[in-house]
Amino acid sequence: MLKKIALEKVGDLVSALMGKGPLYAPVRGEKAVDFQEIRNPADVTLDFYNTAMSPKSVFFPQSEDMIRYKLGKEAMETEPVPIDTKPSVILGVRPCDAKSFEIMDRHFLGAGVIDPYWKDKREKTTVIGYAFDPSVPPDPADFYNTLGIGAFDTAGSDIFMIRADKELLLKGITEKGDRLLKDLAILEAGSKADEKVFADLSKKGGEVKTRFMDLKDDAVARKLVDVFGNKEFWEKVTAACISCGACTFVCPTCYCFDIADETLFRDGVRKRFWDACMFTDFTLEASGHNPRPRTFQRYRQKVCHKYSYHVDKYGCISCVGCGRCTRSCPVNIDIFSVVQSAMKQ
Amino acid sequence: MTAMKTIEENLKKEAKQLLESGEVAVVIAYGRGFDENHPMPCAITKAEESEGLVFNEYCTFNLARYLPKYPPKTKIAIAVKAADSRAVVQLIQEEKVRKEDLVLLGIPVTGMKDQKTGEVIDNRTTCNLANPVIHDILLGEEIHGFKGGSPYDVLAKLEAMSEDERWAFWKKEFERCTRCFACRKACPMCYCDPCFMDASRPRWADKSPTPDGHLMYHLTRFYHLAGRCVDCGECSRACPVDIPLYLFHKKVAKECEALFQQSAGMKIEDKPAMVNYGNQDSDEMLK
Amino acid sequence: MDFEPKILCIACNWCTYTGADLAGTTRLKYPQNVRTVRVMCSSRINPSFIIRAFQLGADGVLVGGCHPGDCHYGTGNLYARRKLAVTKKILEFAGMNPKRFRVEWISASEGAKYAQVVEEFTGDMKALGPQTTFKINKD
Amino acid sequence: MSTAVTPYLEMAQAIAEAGGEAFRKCYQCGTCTGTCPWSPVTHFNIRKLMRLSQLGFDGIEDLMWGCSTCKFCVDRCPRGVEIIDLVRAVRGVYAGGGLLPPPLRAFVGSLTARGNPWSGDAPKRNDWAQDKYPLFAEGKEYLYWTCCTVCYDPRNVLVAKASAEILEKSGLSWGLPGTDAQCCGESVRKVGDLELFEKLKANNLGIINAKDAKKIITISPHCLATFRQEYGVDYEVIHFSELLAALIKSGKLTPKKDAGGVKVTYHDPCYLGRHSGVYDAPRDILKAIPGVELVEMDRVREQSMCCGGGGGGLWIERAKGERLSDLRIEEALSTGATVLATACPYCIAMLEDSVRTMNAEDKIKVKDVTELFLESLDG
Amino acid sequence: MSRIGVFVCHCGLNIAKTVRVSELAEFARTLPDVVVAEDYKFMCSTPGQELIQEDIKKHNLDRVIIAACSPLMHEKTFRKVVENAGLNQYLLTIVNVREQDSWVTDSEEVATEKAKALINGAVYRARLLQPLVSRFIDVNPDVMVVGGGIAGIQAALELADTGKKVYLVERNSTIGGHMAQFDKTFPTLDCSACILTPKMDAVLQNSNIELLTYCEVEEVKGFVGNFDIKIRQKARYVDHDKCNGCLACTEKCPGRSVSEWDEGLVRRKAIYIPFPQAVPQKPVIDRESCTFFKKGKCRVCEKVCEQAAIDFEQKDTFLDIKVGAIILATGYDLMDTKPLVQYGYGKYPGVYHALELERLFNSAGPTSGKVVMRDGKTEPQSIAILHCIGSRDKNNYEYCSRVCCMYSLKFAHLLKEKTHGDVYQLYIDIRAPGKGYEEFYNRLVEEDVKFIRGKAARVTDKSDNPDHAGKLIVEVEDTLTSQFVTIPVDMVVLSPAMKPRHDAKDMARLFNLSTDKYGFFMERHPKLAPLSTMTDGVFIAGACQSPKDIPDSVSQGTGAAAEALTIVVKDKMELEAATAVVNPAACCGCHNCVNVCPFGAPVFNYEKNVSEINEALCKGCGLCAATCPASAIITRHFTNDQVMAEMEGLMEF
Repeated sequence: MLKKIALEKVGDLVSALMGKGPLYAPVRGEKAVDFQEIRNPADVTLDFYNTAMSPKSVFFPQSEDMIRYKLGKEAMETEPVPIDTKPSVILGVRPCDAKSFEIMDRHFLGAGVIDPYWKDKREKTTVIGYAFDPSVPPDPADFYNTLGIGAFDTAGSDIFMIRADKELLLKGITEKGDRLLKDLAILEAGSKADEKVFADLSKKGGEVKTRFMDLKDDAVARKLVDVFGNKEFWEKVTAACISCGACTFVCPTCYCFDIADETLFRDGVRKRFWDACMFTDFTLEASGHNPRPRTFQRYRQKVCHKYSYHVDKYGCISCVGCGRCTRSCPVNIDIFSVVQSAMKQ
Repeated sequence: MTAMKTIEENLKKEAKQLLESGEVAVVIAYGRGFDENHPMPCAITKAEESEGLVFNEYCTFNLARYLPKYPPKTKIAIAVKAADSRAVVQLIQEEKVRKEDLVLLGIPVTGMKDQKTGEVIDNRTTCNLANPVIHDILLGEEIHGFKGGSPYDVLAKLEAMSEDERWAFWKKEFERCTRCFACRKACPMCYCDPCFMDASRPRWADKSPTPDGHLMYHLTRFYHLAGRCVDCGECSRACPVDIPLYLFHKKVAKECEALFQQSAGMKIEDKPAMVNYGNQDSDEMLK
Repeated sequence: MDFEPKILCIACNWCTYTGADLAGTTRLKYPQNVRTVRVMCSSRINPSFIIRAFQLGADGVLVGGCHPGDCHYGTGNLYARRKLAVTKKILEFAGMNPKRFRVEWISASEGAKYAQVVEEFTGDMKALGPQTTFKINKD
Repeated sequence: MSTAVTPYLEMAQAIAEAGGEAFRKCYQCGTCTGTCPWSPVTHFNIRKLMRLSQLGFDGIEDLMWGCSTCKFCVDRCPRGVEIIDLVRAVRGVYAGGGLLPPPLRAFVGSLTARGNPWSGDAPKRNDWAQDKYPLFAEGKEYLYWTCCTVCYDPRNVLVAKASAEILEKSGLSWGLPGTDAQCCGESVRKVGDLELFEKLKANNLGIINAKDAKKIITISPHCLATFRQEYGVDYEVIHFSELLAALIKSGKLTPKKDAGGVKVTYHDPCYLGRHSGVYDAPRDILKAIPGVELVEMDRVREQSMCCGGGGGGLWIERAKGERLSDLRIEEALSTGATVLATACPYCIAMLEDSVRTMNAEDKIKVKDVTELFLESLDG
Repeated sequence: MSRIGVFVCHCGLNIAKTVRVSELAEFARTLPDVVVAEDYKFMCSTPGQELIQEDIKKHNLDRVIIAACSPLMHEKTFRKVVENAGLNQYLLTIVNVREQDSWVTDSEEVATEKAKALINGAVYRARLLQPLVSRFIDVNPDVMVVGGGIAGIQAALELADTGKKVYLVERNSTIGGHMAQFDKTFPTLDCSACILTPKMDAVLQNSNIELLTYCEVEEVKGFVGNFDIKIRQKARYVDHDKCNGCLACTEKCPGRSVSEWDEGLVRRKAIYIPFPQAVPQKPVIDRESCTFFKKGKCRVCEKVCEQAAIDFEQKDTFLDIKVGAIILATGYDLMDTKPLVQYGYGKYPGVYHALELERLFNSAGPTSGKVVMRDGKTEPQSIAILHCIGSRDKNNYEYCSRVCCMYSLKFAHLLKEKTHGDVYQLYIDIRAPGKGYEEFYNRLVEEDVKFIRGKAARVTDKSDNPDHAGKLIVEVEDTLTSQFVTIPVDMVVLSPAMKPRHDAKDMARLFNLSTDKYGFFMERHPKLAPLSTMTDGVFIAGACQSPKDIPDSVSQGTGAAAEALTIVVKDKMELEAATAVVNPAACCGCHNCVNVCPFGAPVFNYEKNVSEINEALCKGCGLCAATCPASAIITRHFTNDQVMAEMEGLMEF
């Protein structure tokens, strides 16, 4: 089903969504646009290229409490932190990011072990995708085309939103999406004409061209296995790497986390929080031994994991070409170029 | 000021010559990134690679941070702008590198630009010197009569604030921290590995990204950089969420200069201020 | 009931801690808001201790050492003086009221000075009220 | 009937509370009495006063008026007892009980009624000036605070004139307080009437603040000490001799006329010397005058002898032989000096008195340094 | 999980009076890892110690916390206690609930609450404590005694008699100190020389004592058991190995200078021995007054010396010695009374100070024992002795100099004996609290000495009373009759305060001691360790600690000798185990520790690119740990996490 709302009424749409439960949407901060839980409808912006941080934190917060406990006289009393997400909506997710949710699902839900924290949030959240603006040239760092994603792809969205010149068109993609659309009285039904506009725009969106190379999942997966041993190659492409965690923290498909117990006075909590394979102590073992002491080893791990191991394990590349890692890299390392030159080896 | 293109040419020339003659084993400089607006630090070991070197207004990187990772006694040529050269001097003071192992390719330059914002960084996020404080080879003419304000002008607003206002300011900034540690990793003086923050004994702060952990990490790091920070601004440029760390570093540097009459990385003979004391020290400094 | 500040005192074993003991032996009375950690030398004090103390909810932090020149280890407190001076500047710029952090040189024979300093400092902290700036508040 | 006495601790407590608690420190070594200028001539015994106060014994009232607050004992006391505070306290406690000696009643009466100790009419306060000298107004640099004594006491009026004349010649911007000015209250404070003192203080501070005076010159060391130590306001107070010495040093005033080889000796007023620490300024002035030979007496500067006029002494009649001023004159004569210079209206009054009663007018003259200086200035 | 035992001491009522001890134990039981908590009257008593040891065994405790007096008081005692119960001594924590709690507040509430916080902190810290092994080092068996006065001499002789080698360092050209200036000693009145000179000689004869006169300690390095000392031998310009002490030189010498020994009452030669019984009996040349050094010619002494011992070329030399322990007996100075103008010292020749009078009495003194005025003949007809000049005086020295009363009485007696004059004592209180002292006082009262209770206020030569012409008039109140008294006398004797040596503060710095507010050396504990200092292995004896008379100085000399012996009898000694160590895995090679360490303990290993700490040199101050950015340095027993845990515990309540 297709619905629409006039651009100047976006505020009302936002309030309506807030009425349904927590709403996550892009907010323009001093420095950048990022997803936040909305307190005031006016905060929401739909004028942005893409967010600095990926939206993954809505389902996979950077830090998440799991167990709380108290140090006491006797053996400590512990209690698990209940998992209870309210039905919520995330609005304004770009196609590449929407796609990332599906990729993450394979890991958190499909690997035999089901992650209850991710599962709960995913099930209770409706994703409203948001097409890129075809009139804005794609960022030089972006390469989502390479991963087979288009500026108007609806994969991963429950509702897909396109901005026409005077209004927003919202199309239900899943029936979860349709259910929400129905509930939103504020929306007008879309006419046949609107349907056409939606179709035309979608087609126009196909013309948005990011950086591209022809990449077959299995091919690249195998290629990287071959290149793995080429120390010289990896050292060259990672010469600049300072092994910080910027690229992994902004990445929509990086899911590594660390677990720690933290106490203050008598109160303790066991929490999990993002970790990064770029950190020197990521693989540091209790014995003091570190299997990946060198920078190139860690970066190689990241590339191989995303483009090779993930293909073997989950049948797809764990990258959506959103370009964030390249944009946020302090020394401009570009995973696209790295993979490209790996393929040439 | 010598044109950046010319500097780039000289860079290529000198690098080629140094590697051919075998005077150095490696040249640390700037290379092409995925496009010309995104140069990258690079380390070349073969003369022919020198053709790939570039220099433009986005080559803001402080390459000194790559020095400590080389085994002692490696002969290295390194391209240094003003602040970068100070970092090298500081590293020499701290015996992380030896002057005799280095060939400093000095780049006198102003008007370098922040890649993200495109704004000129001279006295804003960096120390506002135009010429390297030491060099072996100059890749351009020394710049004379360059002014453009004290590097500490940018502090005025914060210094004017009340304590509570300042706390509000930093609280907001620090809360955005993701602990990606790009700041310390980009910093030429942060060569500790593991960093105190990585230690589990003692646990200085939560491993997870809590606001109080952020505070402990950043304040302690500012302290560790006291009398050592050369005000190159790398920490702030590296930060993916743009926390203006350089402001705090500048303030500490300013105070240290006032207290100890010594600026970081200016003279090879200096002893780092925080591992030193002077007869002129008095309890006034505790007021 | 009026506000009773929590004050952490980090005292060097040879001068200030001994001076504090002397205050006791001579039965001087002073406010008991101060809790003392004994270290061997004021130079042992890692600036992060100070930050941590405030995070743990200290309303004031008092550091005591030997008079410069009288350090039991010769030069320890000369380094300490520089460390703590910079620490104070950092606290101040971060937005902590610098009055909450005080360094005093108190010799083993200055029990009275110890008592007087603690009295004064406690008074100041009462006037400033609770420290909420760095204090960790979970939830 | 038993002659035994019992400690009267309530009295001791009362004295302590009145500000005399310092007596608790006293260990009765007698340094004070040994130092006290009165010891050789009267039975006043400051240590005993202290002792009696410690236990509240009778006999305090017989001793308490003997002290002229010269501060000699305080400076010497090995226990650092603020002895003058004790005297003040004792007097306060007893005077409060109506035990004020007759001569002092007049003094206090006049202060209460007219704001000056000399029963002078307040409106006449500035008559001596005959409108020759400016009144202080906002914007002027110096407020010249004339002591009641120089305004009303005939002998001291000369000092007032001399000093005012010097100020005129100095070219400084200065002015006199209006006739609403009152006694600084030093003596009455020492006599123990704090209430009255506070009244006077309030009045005078009112004037000073209203006119926003920042620099004050006093001619009387008693005003000086009181302003500095008791008024406690942030303005600069200097004694006339300090100002004058400075003017000479900076060359603004140069004495020309030769005094013709006159031998002058100088008497340190207690309130200028021990109370305010000014010893050299007056001497510098004398040394600056051509033809003046300064000869020192035995007891000078920190050791100086008291004239007896302090602490209300100026208004208490004393029998011949019990006058410190007499001893001082003898000491001055023994130096062969023909002029006894000093820098305090009270000292002038006391010493002048003695010169007359001792019929020594032809042997020695008592002069204020300002007078001597002015002489050498005109011509 | 550790097993902690908490023991709360009542210390009689010292703690129990203000701290609710049972409540404290009750509270301790609720704390993490605490398995037992008890309170008891005196934990330091035998039953108290047994209680602790039994609990350690019964509950097999692995941490012990004792809430009692200051650790500086009994930590050592209790460390032994836990060790004897099979627990490593470093697993003990002392909580100071006396000096820093029960004694400094009156409020039971406040004291108890604070004690709780302190114990909580201790528990947090104890859980992280690590057992440490003490290190042992060789002890140098020799001892250095600084100061050749009676205290130093006594200490040196006692030690030498036990067979230990002693270096006795004296800055003057002879030993003997102030005592050698005296004539008689109170209260027994036996002659000072007769009891001192034999001891001085014994020093010279004793082969275990190396006498270093005319020497000064230049530098002190090392630590208890192993001090390295540099000593400056000031040039004597006389080769004492050649000199046979014939003293022919001193007779012929034309140079003149005032005799320090005779308090300037007479002049001495430029080449001289201070006094006839001087030890060694060999002269030195005083550059200032020597004609040759001043004018460049003379050399008379050189001509008359058959031993050719004179050596004008001689320079200061240095010698380095190693000792295990040090005794400081550097004595006192007499206060300069000139600034007290009211007493006219230096203005009126008739005014003397105590040591001058001592010299007048002394048969070897300037007047060969005759008490005469400075003119050398007139005998004083009346003498006033003024007590407490500068002592018991907030304007000068607040303390009582302790010996003045007694020597003033001695003076009175000797004056009675040697003159026909009247003697007045002007005193505040007569303090005679020693064996035979009060008796001596009584005796003097009977000897018709005039006692006037009052502190002299002024000495003058002016008086209107013709009979007093030419006399000194002492003005004083007789506080007993409340009368102002003037006493005409010929001689006034001042009994000035004994004060610390003018260079006591430098000394303190050199030997790393603290001083009290006057400059006297601080003892480790006023009662329990009066001879020890805060620096292990350095002891103090005699008047350098506070004014003392001869008997006290002698017994302190002996006491200090015994203290020093406790160190040098052992050939090995235990060292503090709480030293620093580097975790090489974390060391970032910044050299900070190497740069800051005052003892050069950290050294940089350029092969491994990390710092390493030489534990023998480490004093455990922790400076390096606080300076290490990577927190790679662990100061044992004061590790970062131990300190922070304690802070956390303290701040919880």
